[in-house]
Amino acid sequence: MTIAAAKIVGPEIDWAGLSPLVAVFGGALVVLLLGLARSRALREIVVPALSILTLVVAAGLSAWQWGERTDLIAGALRLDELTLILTVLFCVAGVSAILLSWRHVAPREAAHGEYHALLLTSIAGMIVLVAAQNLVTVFLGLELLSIPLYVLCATEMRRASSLESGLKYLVVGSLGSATFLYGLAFLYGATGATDFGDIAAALRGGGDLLTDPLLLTGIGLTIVGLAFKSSVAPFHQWTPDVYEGAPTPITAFMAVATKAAAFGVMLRLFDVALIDASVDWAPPLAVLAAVTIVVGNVGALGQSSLKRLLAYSSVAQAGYMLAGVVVASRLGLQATVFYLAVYLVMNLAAFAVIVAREHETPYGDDIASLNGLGASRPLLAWPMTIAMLALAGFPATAGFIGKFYLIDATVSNGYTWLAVFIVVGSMISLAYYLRVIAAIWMTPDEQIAPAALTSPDRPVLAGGSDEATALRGQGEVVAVAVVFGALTLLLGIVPSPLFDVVRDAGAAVGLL
Amino acid sequence: MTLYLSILLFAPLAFGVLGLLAPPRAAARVALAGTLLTAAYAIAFLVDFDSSSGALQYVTDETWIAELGISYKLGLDGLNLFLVLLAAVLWFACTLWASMRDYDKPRLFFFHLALAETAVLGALLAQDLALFVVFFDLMLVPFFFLTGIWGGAKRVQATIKLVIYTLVGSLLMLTAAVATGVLAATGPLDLSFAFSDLAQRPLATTSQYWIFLFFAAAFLVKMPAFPLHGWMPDGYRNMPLPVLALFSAVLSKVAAYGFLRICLPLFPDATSHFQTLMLLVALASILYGSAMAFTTTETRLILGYSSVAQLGFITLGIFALNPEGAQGAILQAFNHGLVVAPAFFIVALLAERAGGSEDIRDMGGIAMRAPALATMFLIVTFATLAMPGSSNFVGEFLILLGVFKSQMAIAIVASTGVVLASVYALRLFIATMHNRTGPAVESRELSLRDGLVVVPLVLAIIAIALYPQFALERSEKTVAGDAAPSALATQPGSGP
Amino acid sequence: MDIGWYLAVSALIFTIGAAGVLTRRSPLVILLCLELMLNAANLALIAFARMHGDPDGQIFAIIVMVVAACEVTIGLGIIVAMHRGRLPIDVDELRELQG
Amino acid sequence: MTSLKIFAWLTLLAPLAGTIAIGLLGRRLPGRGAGYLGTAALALSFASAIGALVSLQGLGEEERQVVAVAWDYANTVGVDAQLSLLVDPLSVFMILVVSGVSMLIHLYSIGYLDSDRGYVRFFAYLNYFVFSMLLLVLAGNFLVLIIGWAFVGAASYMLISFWYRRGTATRAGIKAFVINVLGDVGLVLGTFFIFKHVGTLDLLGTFERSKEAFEPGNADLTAGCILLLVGACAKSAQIPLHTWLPDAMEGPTPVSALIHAATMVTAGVYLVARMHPLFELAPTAADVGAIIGCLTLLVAGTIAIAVTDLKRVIAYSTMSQIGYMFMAVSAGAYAAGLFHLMTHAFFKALLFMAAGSLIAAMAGQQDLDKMGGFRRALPFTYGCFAIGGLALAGVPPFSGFFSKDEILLLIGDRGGWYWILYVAGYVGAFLTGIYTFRMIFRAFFGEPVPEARELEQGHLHHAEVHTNPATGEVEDTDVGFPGPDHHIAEREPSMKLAMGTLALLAVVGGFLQIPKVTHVIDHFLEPTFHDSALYERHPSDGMLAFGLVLGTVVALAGIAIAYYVWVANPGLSARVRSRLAALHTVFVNKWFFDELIDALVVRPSRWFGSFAQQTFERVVVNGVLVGGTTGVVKAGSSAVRAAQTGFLRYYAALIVLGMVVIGFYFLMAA
Repeated sequence: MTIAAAKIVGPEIDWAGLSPLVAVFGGALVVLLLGLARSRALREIVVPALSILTLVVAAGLSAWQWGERTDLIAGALRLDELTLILTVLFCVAGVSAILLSWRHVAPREAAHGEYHALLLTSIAGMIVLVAAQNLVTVFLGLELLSIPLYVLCATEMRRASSLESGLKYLVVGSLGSATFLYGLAFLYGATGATDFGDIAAALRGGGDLLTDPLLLTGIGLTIVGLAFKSSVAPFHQWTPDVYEGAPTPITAFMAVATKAAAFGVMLRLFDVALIDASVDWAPPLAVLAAVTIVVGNVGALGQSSLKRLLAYSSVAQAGYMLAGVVVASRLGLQATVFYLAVYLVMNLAAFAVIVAREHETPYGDDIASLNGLGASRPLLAWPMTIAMLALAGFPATAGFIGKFYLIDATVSNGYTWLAVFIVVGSMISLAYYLRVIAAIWMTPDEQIAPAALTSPDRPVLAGGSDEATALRGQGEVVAVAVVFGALTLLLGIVPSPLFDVVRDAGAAVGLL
Repeated sequence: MTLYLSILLFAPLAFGVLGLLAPPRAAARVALAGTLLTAAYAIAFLVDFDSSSGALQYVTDETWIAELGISYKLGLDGLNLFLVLLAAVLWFACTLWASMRDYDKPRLFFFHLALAETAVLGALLAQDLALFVVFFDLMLVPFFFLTGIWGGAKRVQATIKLVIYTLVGSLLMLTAAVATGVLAATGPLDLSFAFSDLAQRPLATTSQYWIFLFFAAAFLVKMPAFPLHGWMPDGYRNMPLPVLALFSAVLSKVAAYGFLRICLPLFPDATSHFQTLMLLVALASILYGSAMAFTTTETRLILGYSSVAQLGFITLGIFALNPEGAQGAILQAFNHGLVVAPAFFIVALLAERAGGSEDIRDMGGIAMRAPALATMFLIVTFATLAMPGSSNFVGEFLILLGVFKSQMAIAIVASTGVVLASVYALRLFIATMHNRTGPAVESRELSLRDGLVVVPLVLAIIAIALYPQFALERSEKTVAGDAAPSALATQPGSGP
Repeated sequence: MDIGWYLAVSALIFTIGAAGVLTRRSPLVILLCLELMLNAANLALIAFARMHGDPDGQIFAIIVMVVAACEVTIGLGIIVAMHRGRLPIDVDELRELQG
Repeated sequence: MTSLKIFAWLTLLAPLAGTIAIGLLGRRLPGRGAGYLGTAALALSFASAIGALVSLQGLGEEERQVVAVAWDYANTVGVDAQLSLLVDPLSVFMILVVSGVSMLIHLYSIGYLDSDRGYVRFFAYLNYFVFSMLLLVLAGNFLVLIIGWAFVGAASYMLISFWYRRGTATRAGIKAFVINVLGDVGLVLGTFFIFKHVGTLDLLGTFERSKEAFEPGNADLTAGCILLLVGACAKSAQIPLHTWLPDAMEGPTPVSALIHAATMVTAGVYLVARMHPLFELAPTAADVGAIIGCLTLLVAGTIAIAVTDLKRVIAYSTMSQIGYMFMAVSAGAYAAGLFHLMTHAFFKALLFMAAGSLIAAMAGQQDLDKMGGFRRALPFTYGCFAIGGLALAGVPPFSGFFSKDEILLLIGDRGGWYWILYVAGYVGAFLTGIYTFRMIFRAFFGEPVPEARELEQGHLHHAEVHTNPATGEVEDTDVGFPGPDHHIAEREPSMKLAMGTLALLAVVGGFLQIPKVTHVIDHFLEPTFHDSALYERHPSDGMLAFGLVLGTVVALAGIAIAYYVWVANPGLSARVRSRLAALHTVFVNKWFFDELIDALVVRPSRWFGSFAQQTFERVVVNGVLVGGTTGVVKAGSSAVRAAQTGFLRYYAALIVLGMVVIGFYFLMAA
């Protein structure tokens, strides 16, 4: 016991590693303050621009940190390629969400400052979540992610359904969180550790621990919590309602980012902390995956609201990705991450088109809003078409490669039956994806009387108040659609770059 | 390591994109140039092809997606040489046909047409299982749009039915393909889908079985074969004509080709295990297709169901599992494509003359004022019913001989299909060309414009009828040589 | 004293909370019940911390409290917004989104 | 050798060239140009056939089997199909008959179809037919044989439905074609059976290897030969595949003369003769053939007595005569059978031509009941008809007498159960006498009908409204009926010339093979049949004499009865008919073969078709396979969406439920 030993050593903090997170938080604060400014220009132009800048910087910093594999803040967070690639995905999702809401009514109603600050905070929460390797940080990240989203869903305060979705999300979400927390508590109780490494170590040793009811119940409740966040059946039911009710840009953001975050933490939790208990959690997870695939695809049939349709499709996609988690192998992890990226690209393209059409037509997000799009707006028609083909898993699109990779992973780990489920799901999904394409190219656009645009009996979901219809020429939305449409195609033909990134992520987690 | 095949493969698409950028009026001409170039290039391959070797020629082999072990490998041999030729030539013919009629959004139309050609050529040339799957599914996209946008009255339902039907098969095939690669691989690192590698790594018999069945499902739907032809009637009714001609003439053959290229070499055990089953399916297709063909009155469906029967013969030949059968199947695939396309064109011309009706009850007596058209149709008809002297007969002769050697009873039953064919083919000819003139019929002679498309094809039919050896000697080495699929060799009573 | 008792109590509280969420129609009460559930978890955490004799659990519990507070605040905010929007404060009335 | 090959190819290709030439520039040819062109092509063909004959005789006995190969047709994986001709006495004999008779019939047609709108098309088809027939008889390879076999079928189809606006014509055409395709299939399958053992498609090769490939009575060989017989029966209208031939009379009369009397229908006989090495190794099959021939000649004979359509009577007599030939070649009397084939070609073609002239005088009317008394109106036609009739009935010294009697003689000589055939043959001869002269007496004797009277005044009768004699429906006058005005031998030199020549041949044709005197045919064909065990036979003189006498008596008796019934006391036939009503019904309805086939084959397949069309397609293919799956999916969809009630607490409940279930699962696992 020397003096040196007695000296208190504060945790040494790797600021470089934290930089993306710090950037986002900082950006959030700045934006929040700027939001108070009086000048309209400052609020409506600078604030979004600044948020975008923040995210771009964060993404840049993550790219800069590429290759680092260290623990941050006394092992509370883990900095590795998995964290970084997901961070980049969140930033991309955030940027496009902001672009989509540029002229949207939601930020107007809930002042720009708050709107964007909340968005950034939620992103920060996601980063924390996927970086977390400690039960405490996991929960913290989860809530940091969720709470702002509850609000964001309800930002269109003049629209009842927006509020409704907000409240539903809040209640059901908190229920999920509570369950999750309870599960974490049991895990802690069973293993006596909150740190993933220690948990893994505890499990690695004890044979009888693997059958400890405490642990198993913990795992079970944790699964429920995460299943809820990643909208896995039967915990998916909030998804369609919330997706439909929330402002479309937020829906887009939730669809891609929340899912990525949830799967990120799943991968880390199951493939690092609980990897040795995989015999316990893999079978039920596999069943959940199968159920989800079926429920999601079947539910999407015959939906007339595009947002709802995509909500169900996102449920189905969650099922596909869950299959990647189930196999508990590096290949599975890589496939999942790969699919997450692809999924983000496909969906952003689709949602961008929906946003655009909500502004242009009185049909809101109804599938009818796409009629005759091929003739009138090729720049929107092509991205939507490509997105749908990709979601359905047609070749020469990213979706095909993603599915190929997932099936590869499942089959090579002896889950062929799950692969068959994926395929069957895709078969069913054709029915509704093709319906969308048919609407775009093969259904003539019955001319909308200009009067209809302002008619009082316009569907309440028509993208908000009257000034929404005044909005025209939404270059940034089209840009988002085109960029991600092109990306979908590109990744389908030259996927290798993405593969390299994903391989690093797999190596970082380092199983098998 | 050559670029030749890549050029052949992507020339149509390149021109298609060019057409998209060109002014609408020029789109057709650009597409036409593209297909013409491709056809010429394909013929050049035919000339240059070395028929003394059964191995792959003009091989292109590049890694595409290393992580998935997918390589961009193309090659030409006796199995696909003539199908490639068929595709290239018929695409030119159909583009020519289309270019002389006007479709709205012409740029889009010809773009999709070109994309379709690239996809089909890709599926035919691919020497990597994954690549084959990619192109095989890709084929569907342009046909989906071509039918859905420019099709007939009930086009949308028809298209969706068609695509779902066929893609169901394709997705099963996707699983099977991945499984093939993964199960054959000794570890996650040396994953490979190249046919050559897969042939070296035989699968366990049990996994061969279900994989074979998945592939079979995909191919039988695409053909279509009884009883998986549910999409066919609506699809055929609603496709725009040149598209229909291509679909029936070329795409069905890609499916048949798939059996030869994939199932026989890669899953020999399963192939011989399911031989009888497949033969029975083929037999059912022959009888059912023929029966439908001589009861339905819609010209398109008569040809459609006749194709079902013809494809049944081709399948029969493939699953005779001996060189005779395989040779016959390959030849017959080429013949049927060459015959059914002009048949569809002529039927369309007849519909134009029968006041737009495509029902044989509204036709008749056209031969009087249109002797040339009648002659063309007569030749096509005789070829369709595989009259001896036509190359189709040589094909069916070899097919039946092959089946006769492996399963005599089935061959004898199948031969009744030949008789039935004569019934429906002649019925179609007589009902349209002979008998009393139909109510709304005004007979016109074959116009120069249409003759430009039909006559060369008919001449080609006659040429191949005079010298089928031309085709046979080029495929012989691949089928009977040492490069032959193992399933062909394993059969008793195969070859001399 | 056996850890089992603590767990029993926490489980009881958790169940009560869950039951409340299921039975009550007022969002306010539902929020309270959610609080109950979180606190049940807290109790378990602290008990475990005591059992293992390391502070992580207690830290966890404190953090959870903070989070819980945030959740409620947000919840109240949304309810107020709904009240302003003349919307019924009854979760069973919120059925515009369905199907 | 080479000259022989050249002549053979020339014989074969001349008609093909004719077809193409007529087809391409026929419309530009003036007037009857197409006819002359076609006839010229045939004349060339005939000339080169004679050339072939000469150069063949120039060769030594044993090398009179020459194979001329053009190119590999389908020579792959052990299937050695070459485009090869086999030139030997048999094929040369056949090409002589075919090209010769065809040439005369072309000549006849120049006049007969003069006013038909399909004039050019007719000669294109006719030349094409001759080409096909020559290909058939010259084939040196099974595949080529099958090709020729099918080509003649196609040509016959095209010519039967030549007047394609007639429903009756097109129906008859498709009937003939389908039955012929059935024959083709039989031929193909037979080939398979044989190829399976000998491993070659070349005819000579097959014959050589068959010796060691098959022990006598080999099952596969018997099956193969019987299948070959199926092909032969379909082509030669033998029972039970004969029903197309009478309907085929829908075609123009020259077609009936050429295809359905002289040449194509005898292809079956040629086939059996050609395949004699195989049939001698499979005696069962040979006997089947003989029996079929015997049955056919009796059945056809009885029908011919009952039917009243002039052309159909001749058609049935053709069937019956071919029955003789079939019986002959199957029983090993090759030369006799082929001899009868030749003589029959002469007198039957002649009869049809005369009938054509007669029908023309009747303005397309073919019913014997409406004819009568043309003796003075059409003296030349009458003469020809009489000569043909005498030859057919087998009255010495006309050609039919010698050929028919040689057949029966040799069959009788086989002894054993062949005696039945021998007797049946003479019964048939008796029937032949009756029905032949029934025609002649009813058409040319008795009270002249109005048409005949009109003609005697030198004016040719015209129907004011042209109707289809078969159905009575009004003809489509812009195309597709025998033409507005029509031509009779008396006024058409070309027809006269053709008929005259054939009449001459019908008279003298028999002298080639007078028992004990001349054996031209025997010696000529010897090289082809050198390996036959049955070829050289010498029946006893007593039997020969008996046969000659019996043949003469039977024939004359038949004629006498015909005279007694239809000339001496008219009305007797009606009484006989009423007496034997049942028998008459059977005969006049052609022994109900059509009805039988309809019930056994046509109806079932129609039913199957409509079943597939109406029921199966809807219920199974679209109902179960498509509707079923989509139904399940749709049900699931509605279930999922029903669960999506929108009730917040409901969702919570489900979550809790799921939680409980999963927790429970894990507790179980523990």
